[in-house]
Amino acid sequence: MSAETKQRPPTHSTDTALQREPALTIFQRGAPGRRAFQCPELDVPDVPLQDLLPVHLRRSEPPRLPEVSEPEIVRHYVRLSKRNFDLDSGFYPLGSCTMKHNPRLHERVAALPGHARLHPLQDPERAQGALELMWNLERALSEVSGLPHVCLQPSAGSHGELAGVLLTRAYHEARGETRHKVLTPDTAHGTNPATVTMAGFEVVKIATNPDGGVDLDDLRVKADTDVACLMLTNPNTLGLFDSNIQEIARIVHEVGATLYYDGANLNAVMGLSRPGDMGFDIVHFNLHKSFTQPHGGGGPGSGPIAVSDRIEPFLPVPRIVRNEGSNDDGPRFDLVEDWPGAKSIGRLRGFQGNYGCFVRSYAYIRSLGAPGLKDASETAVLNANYLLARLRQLGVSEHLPLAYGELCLHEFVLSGGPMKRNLKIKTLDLAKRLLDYGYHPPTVYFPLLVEEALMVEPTETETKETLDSFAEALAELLHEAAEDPEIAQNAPYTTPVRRLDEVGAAKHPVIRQSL
Amino acid sequence: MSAETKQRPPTHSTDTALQREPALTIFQRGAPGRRAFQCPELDVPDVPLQDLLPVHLRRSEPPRLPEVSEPEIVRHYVRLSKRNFDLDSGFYPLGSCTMKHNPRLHERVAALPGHARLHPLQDPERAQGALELMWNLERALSEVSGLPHVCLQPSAGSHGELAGVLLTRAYHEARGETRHKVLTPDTAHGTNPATVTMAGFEVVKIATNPDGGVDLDDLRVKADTDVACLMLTNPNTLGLFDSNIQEIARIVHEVGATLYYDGANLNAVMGLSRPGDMGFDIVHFNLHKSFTQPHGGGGPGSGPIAVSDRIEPFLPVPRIVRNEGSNDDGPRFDLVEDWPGAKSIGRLRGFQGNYGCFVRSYAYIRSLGAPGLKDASETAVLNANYLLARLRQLGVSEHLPLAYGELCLHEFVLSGGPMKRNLKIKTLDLAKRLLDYGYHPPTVYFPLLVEEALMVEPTETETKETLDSFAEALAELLHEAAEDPEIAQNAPYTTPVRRLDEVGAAKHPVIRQSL
Amino acid sequence: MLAAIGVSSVQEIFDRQIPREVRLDRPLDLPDGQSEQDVYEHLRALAARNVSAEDELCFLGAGMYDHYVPAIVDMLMERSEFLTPYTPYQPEISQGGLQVMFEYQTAICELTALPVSNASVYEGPSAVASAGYLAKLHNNRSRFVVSAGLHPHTLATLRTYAHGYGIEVVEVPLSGGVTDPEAWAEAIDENTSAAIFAQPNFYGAVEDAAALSAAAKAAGGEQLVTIAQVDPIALGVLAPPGECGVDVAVGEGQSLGNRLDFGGPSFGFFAARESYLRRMPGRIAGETTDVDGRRGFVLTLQTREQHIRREKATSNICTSQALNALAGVVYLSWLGRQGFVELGELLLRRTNYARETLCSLDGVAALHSQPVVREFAVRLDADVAAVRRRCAAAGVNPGADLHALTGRDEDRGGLLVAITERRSRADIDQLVEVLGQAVAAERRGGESGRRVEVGASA
Amino acid sequence: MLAAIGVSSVQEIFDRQIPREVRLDRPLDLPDGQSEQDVYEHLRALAARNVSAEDELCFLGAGMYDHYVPAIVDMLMERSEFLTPYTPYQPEISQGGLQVMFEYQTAICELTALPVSNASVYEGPSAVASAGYLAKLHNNRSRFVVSAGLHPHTLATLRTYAHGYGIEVVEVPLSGGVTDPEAWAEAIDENTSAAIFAQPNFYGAVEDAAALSAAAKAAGGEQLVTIAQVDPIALGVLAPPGECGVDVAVGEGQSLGNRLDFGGPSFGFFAARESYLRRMPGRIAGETTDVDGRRGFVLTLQTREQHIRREKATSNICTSQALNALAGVVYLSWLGRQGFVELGELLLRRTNYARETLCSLDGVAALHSQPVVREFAVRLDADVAAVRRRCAAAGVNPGADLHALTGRDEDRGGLLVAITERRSRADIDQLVEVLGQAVAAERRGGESGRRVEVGASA
Ligand SMILES: Cc1ncc(COP(=O)(O)O)c(C=O)c1O
Ligand SMILES: Cc1ncc(COP(=O)(O)O)c(C=O)c1O
Repeated sequence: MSAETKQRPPTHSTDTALQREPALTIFQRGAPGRRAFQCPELDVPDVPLQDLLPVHLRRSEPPRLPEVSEPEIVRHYVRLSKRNFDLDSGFYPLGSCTMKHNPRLHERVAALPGHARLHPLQDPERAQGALELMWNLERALSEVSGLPHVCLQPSAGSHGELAGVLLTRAYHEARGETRHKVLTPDTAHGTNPATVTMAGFEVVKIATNPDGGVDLDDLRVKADTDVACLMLTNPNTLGLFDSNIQEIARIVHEVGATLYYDGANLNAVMGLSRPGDMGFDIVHFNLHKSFTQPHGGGGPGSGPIAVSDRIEPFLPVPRIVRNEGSNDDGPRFDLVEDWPGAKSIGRLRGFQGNYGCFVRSYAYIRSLGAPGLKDASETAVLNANYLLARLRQLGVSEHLPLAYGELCLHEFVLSGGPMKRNLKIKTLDLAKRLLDYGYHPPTVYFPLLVEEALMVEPTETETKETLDSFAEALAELLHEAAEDPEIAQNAPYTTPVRRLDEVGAAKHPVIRQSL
Repeated sequence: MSAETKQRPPTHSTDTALQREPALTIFQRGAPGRRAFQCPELDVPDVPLQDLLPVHLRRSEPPRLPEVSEPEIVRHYVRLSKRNFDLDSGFYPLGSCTMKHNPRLHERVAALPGHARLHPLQDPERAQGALELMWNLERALSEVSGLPHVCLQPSAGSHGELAGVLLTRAYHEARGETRHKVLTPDTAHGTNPATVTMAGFEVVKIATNPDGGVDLDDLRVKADTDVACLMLTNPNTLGLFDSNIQEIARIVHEVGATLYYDGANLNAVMGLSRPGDMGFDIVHFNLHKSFTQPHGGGGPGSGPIAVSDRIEPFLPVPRIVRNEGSNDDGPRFDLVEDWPGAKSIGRLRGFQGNYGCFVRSYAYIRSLGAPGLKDASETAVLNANYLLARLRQLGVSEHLPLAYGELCLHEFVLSGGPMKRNLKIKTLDLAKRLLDYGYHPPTVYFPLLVEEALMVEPTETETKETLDSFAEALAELLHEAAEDPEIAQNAPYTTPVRRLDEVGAAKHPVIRQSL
Repeated sequence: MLAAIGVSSVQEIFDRQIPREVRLDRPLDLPDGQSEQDVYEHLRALAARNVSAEDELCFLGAGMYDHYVPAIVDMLMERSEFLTPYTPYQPEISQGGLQVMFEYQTAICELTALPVSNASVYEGPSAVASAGYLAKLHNNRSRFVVSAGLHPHTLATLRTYAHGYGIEVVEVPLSGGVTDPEAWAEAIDENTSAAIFAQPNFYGAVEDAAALSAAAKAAGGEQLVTIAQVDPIALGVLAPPGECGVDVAVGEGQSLGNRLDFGGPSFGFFAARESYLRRMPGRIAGETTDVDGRRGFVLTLQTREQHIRREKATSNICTSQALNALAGVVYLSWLGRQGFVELGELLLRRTNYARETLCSLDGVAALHSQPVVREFAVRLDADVAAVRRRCAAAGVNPGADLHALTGRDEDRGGLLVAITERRSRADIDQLVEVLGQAVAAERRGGESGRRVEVGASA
Repeated sequence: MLAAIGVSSVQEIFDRQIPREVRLDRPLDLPDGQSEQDVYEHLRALAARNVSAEDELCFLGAGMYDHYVPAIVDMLMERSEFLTPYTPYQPEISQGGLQVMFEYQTAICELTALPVSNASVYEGPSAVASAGYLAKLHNNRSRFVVSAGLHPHTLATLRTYAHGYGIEVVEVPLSGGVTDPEAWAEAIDENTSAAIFAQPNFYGAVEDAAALSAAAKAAGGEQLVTIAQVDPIALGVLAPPGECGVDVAVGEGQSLGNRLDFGGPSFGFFAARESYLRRMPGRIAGETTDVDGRRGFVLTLQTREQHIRREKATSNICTSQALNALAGVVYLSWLGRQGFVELGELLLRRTNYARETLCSLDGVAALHSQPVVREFAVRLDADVAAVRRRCAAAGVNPGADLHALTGRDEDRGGLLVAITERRSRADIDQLVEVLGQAVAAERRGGESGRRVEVGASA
């Protein structure tokens, strides 16, 4: 039933140790003069500070940082960590986020001083290992996406999107065109339209057809020569593959626009189907999703992009090049700001991108290899469809029907509409009650076009046992709600804090510790 | 009140998530064929096994080890870890165990491949860093103990004790004497008498005087020429320094016996008083106490010994020697099995001892230095006396008086006798109820001569705030007991499991998972 | 499992959803999978072909610095509970991460003396570009006036972004190592959306932040947004931007407990005056209470964000740098109130010692005489690339080649030298010796680097 | 705080308790304290002066082996909840550690096919000495008969302990690489407390454990205790001691997920037949239930232990190797049921490949022809020390010098070569090449090792 037990979790506030523990910040601990840091000795002349820095440029008061000992810091943050739910502790079927297991080997290799203490401005000839790693990763991502050119620089998915749309702008401008519109389906993730605006374009929404795909008629109407790009996720945020993808590509290309692939859902199709083969011009990857860079509670991430030949001239700088070395002494790698035909959009950030993430995702790709990546996607899709089937068997879909389609790929979206009407609990209530059952809830209220959406992505690294208990927990939760909807309406009961006043928080923002 | 809050913890079983989680072992998880390990490829000829190993020597059935994936292993043990209380999460005043903070720097340096992947049989000339570290540690321990010769080999305190008593045997035998008795005070830790027996001697108990020290008259009576050694802890397990130590040494040496120092309480006197100066011949250290090697839930530890000149010839092998190198190329270190005058007792274990612990404790000594070590002991003693004073102020000592003396050194022992009589709760009940308050209880029922003993050692790395809240928690707990002793008698309520049936466990031992 | 689904094979699931024509009919052209130990050996071999700050005496800085990262930072970052969760969408089970954000925001506000901070952005240069976007949303003006003292990566990134959201970027030159005050006032007018400078600037020089801000407001009016890219470590000794009339202070957080990692991941910090709160990019953690009155934390002011506001969002950022920001606040707690200042003062003194001793060498001159805190620029009377090669052969990386980074003619011969607390006086003296010999050898007209090596190993 | 205590200074607290004469009236003669970064640099410099298995191709074994330790082992050992608690004296808040012990005991029982295991002892050799003490307590006889095939450190440790508890140790020689069956039967009689051998023995040879046990019981009667020191990794392919008539199986656990650490900490395992349960040394975790009926674990059968039984305890052990035993059970779970056997078979094949190819060299001969699993002994027709030096110069540590370890004349020229899964065929081939050239050079009468290096780098 609940994550590890067969009993129902409590239906009252249990006043656990974590609930009783007041949330004191590190600034509320310690005492004046206490410290952890011992400053290295002053081994140079003790010149008076004012001789080095005029007083008017000087800081007058030390910042009120904590005054705490190392044991206090460790205890504070170790205790704090226990107030987090995490992937290593339980099932985390957060749709669209691909919460797959993060192998610890990746942390070990990323921590090797040769990677971790390498300065980003080290001369390329003395950073050959890093550049070769990046080159190999570029080649692997190119092969997975089916697009020839890769840039690893973007810091996350939405940064990759920005790169992609700016590339589209540069592409059109190079052809002497100024286009103003970018199309996004109403299933699109919020970063898509936000990116479009940031890149100076206007968002035009495309409707979704009854099968959950792009409404071709609406697309045909809106796809005119003022359209710079269509941004698509495929499989889309409904977990469905748009089988009209080739026709879509035709329409978009016909008006001279580019086709952008939001790669957040790549985990469904690695080694099985490639955006490049579908007709996409630009792809972004989320290394922190499909390629298991740990998510860190909100980053770091990494959002490399892959592009077709016609987009390549505009890629951000610097780029990695591989020079065939003179016979025996292997290839040499370099970073360049210019190349034949280059019309780069410039930089998106400092240095070469989130190398630490590259190391982890490259280790992942080397561990799995070609068969392993394909197997990962197949298992991810198998797990999603199995869980969906289990929910049907257990009658859950009576209250939470699949929003679109019959099968799904790596994730699926249920509609809580019937549940809301029949059982009087909202998807939010269901999510909060799931916390008591020991699970991280699926993504809720996204995509927007699904009423009371519940978006479930189990990933390939979960076991059948886990999927079964999760399905049973959902079923049990609905029985519970049928008996007494208030249980879910007032949930959670067992978490370190219970439902929080988000409205109040936004009305009178308190965003730092008062000191 | 309780560790982090000002409220009383619950007085009923709260049915927390951890309590609901059934204790499944790793053997009860997974599924046939599942695995984490990918075997490196067979790159040598695939010779039939029976050609290499006759069938009658072969294993017929694979052991029934778990069949689990890496994600399952990680989740299993991460969840399991949450069922432990630990020093990084809370106050751990376990008397006689010196639960001081374990700086994380020590884990970092111990993990350096040059230390962690060094083979114990590496040629000394290619392990100079390790041997120099061990040499430096020997010198530092010699200086702290005030005894000239050190051997790092023993694996823990009791192993050091065994070394010490065997050294005593060898010392007497070398003088053509066979002695049969070893004296231990009734305050001694259990490992002392157990060691005596294992080393082939007979234990003779020495009484404790009203001040908590050795009863000199009893000692004089029992100290005859059949006595090989007196084993003493100073400060002793009552946290008291035996001010007669010089007279004790005189008596013991007069009959030709050796004086052994159980160093478990060294944290009280580092840089302040030295066993060697008190007249001890042999000392053992607990690196996992005074020198902060993390305790690991029951080891690893390390129990080096320091000895006087007359004991030196008998030290275990191998020993580290330092040879002054030819002028510029510094000193050279070596391991030897023989040296001038050597009559070694031989080996106590394989290789050179728990080097990984040496690295940590050496890093600790380098971090603190001479002033830091002294400061550590002074603060440990200050904290213990402050906590004792706070308990007096809060009236706790009315029910839990100090067993002996007025002040204490690094720890103190209270007697729960009055509490048991006045409030009807035993020291055990108090300890169990403390669990609900979020603390690890002090050591209970040791030393044996104190009725309902409660042995408290706060250590130097705890803050005044922590000591204050602990004192308040104890006071509150006694008020609670005064109102209703059953609360403590039935405690704990909030722990992952509640009181366990230890008698049943011993009567029908189940010591492995049935498969 | 297949039976439950009602298919005969996993293939069937795909066949029924993905058209044949767009299916990949061959295996990916990638190496096979490897065992854990083989992958470890491969990644270790790659690492061995990098010369890291562990392998040489490194004076490289120019945006990222080889500070000592205390062991507790690694230990805490590696805890599953911090390493593996997603963004805290369910606050009830994410109080750990949310409180860390709240603490981090507090620390950044203290450092910058500004009242509001978000929970991190990607990194330094893009933080400036995001600050520019904030300015555009705020006053909808058409031009950014930027100091040439900004990091070249910042200038490049800002141009890339600004071209997207349609803002012109005008660069103001330096004079005497700092932003030219006249040119600065000149360039700014009522069409100027933001005036942007770096503190200290790319050449290590401390700018008169208060004067630059005041001049900008005077010329551009109150609606103009003053933006400073600040080095957080320098704030141990420098007047905080909040006290210098700066509206938005952003910067690279790597120095605060994050590894070099060949450039990332680290974090960017973003602090501002109250009035910009609702235009901030990224996550912001806020304090609130739960139904039982317990103190708790949530992601707040989300109406700024893409998942709510979509095309009207103040930024497109979603995944940010939470784990790196955790490292930042743990590091700052480790340094502590006094330690943070002590560190700044140590760097100030060591850096000035290094500049003095280096500039006493023949063929080495200060590129400017402005105050410096932790980094400084010198001009070599020799080919910088050749000199750097000689130093490298002696195990010393003397710093960054200025011209290679800025491409500015006036930077030819320029070397940017950074000092951290890991570089002792002895290390600095070794740099002086090795660099001195390298420059001398080059000026003698470049015979072999052998003498340099001998010198170094002495 | 002083006020509360009622003293004027900390000094006073000491003055009132410790007599002047035994107070230290000077500072300790030790270096001053250092900052974290300085201590790190110092320890790193020391590490850099060790040639570890990361730095050379290492074929050393002889009791400890360079196996790959999976990353999850480090990650779990470093978790505060496992790293920092004391021995689980309060079971209600120590279920994690106690269950780990229970799982560990289960795994050891499976490996050894014996019904009971404790929660770990210090390490291998002292585990044998403790097993000997168990035998003494069990039958109170006067002599141990031990095979010369035991590790020399085991023999030495056993002698040290046995001298203490007063038992004579008689050594039985090997013949043809394994314990001489006649001499073995000869040596054992009704005064023999225990008959002790190693599987595989120190020379890598697989003993006929069943025959040795049967012979021992036949000669010494049922009261005699048969003790085997077994290599746990070899049990992937070898018949487990429990199926060979062994009463007590002990051994060194380092191979199971523990680092080399220059010899420790690791753990010793200790498994036995049911009848010895109440004479086992060390901690034992047992299953039970709590007052509400939940499954739980406790330290059980504590009446064996020193803190209860004091001078009557079955052992003096207190702190043991809990964290290392955790590494052991995590490692075994990672290998898994099939993987454990696959690993054993891989080692068996690679080891035999190595022995064959090495023995095909001129001047290299097998020291015995018995079956070997993961280690084997050869005799060099050259000075072993000199050959090892040459190999070292070529980046290869070819294995241990047998004579240096045993001091036995018949071991002169002996080299003990260990193979782990980290030593690929290519590595073995490199060993063969380097060793071959070293032996050749020495037999030619020792000119410089240069040719060896060339060979190696080819
Ligand atoms: C479909 C989709 N697109 C884009 C993104 C944005 O990716 P990132 O968070 O890495 O910026 C996400 C992440 O939630 C996503 O799910
Ligand atoms: C006073 C005393 N002596 C000896 C020991 C035994 O030390 P170890 O556990 O390291 O064997 C202890 C540990 O509890 C102790 O407290």
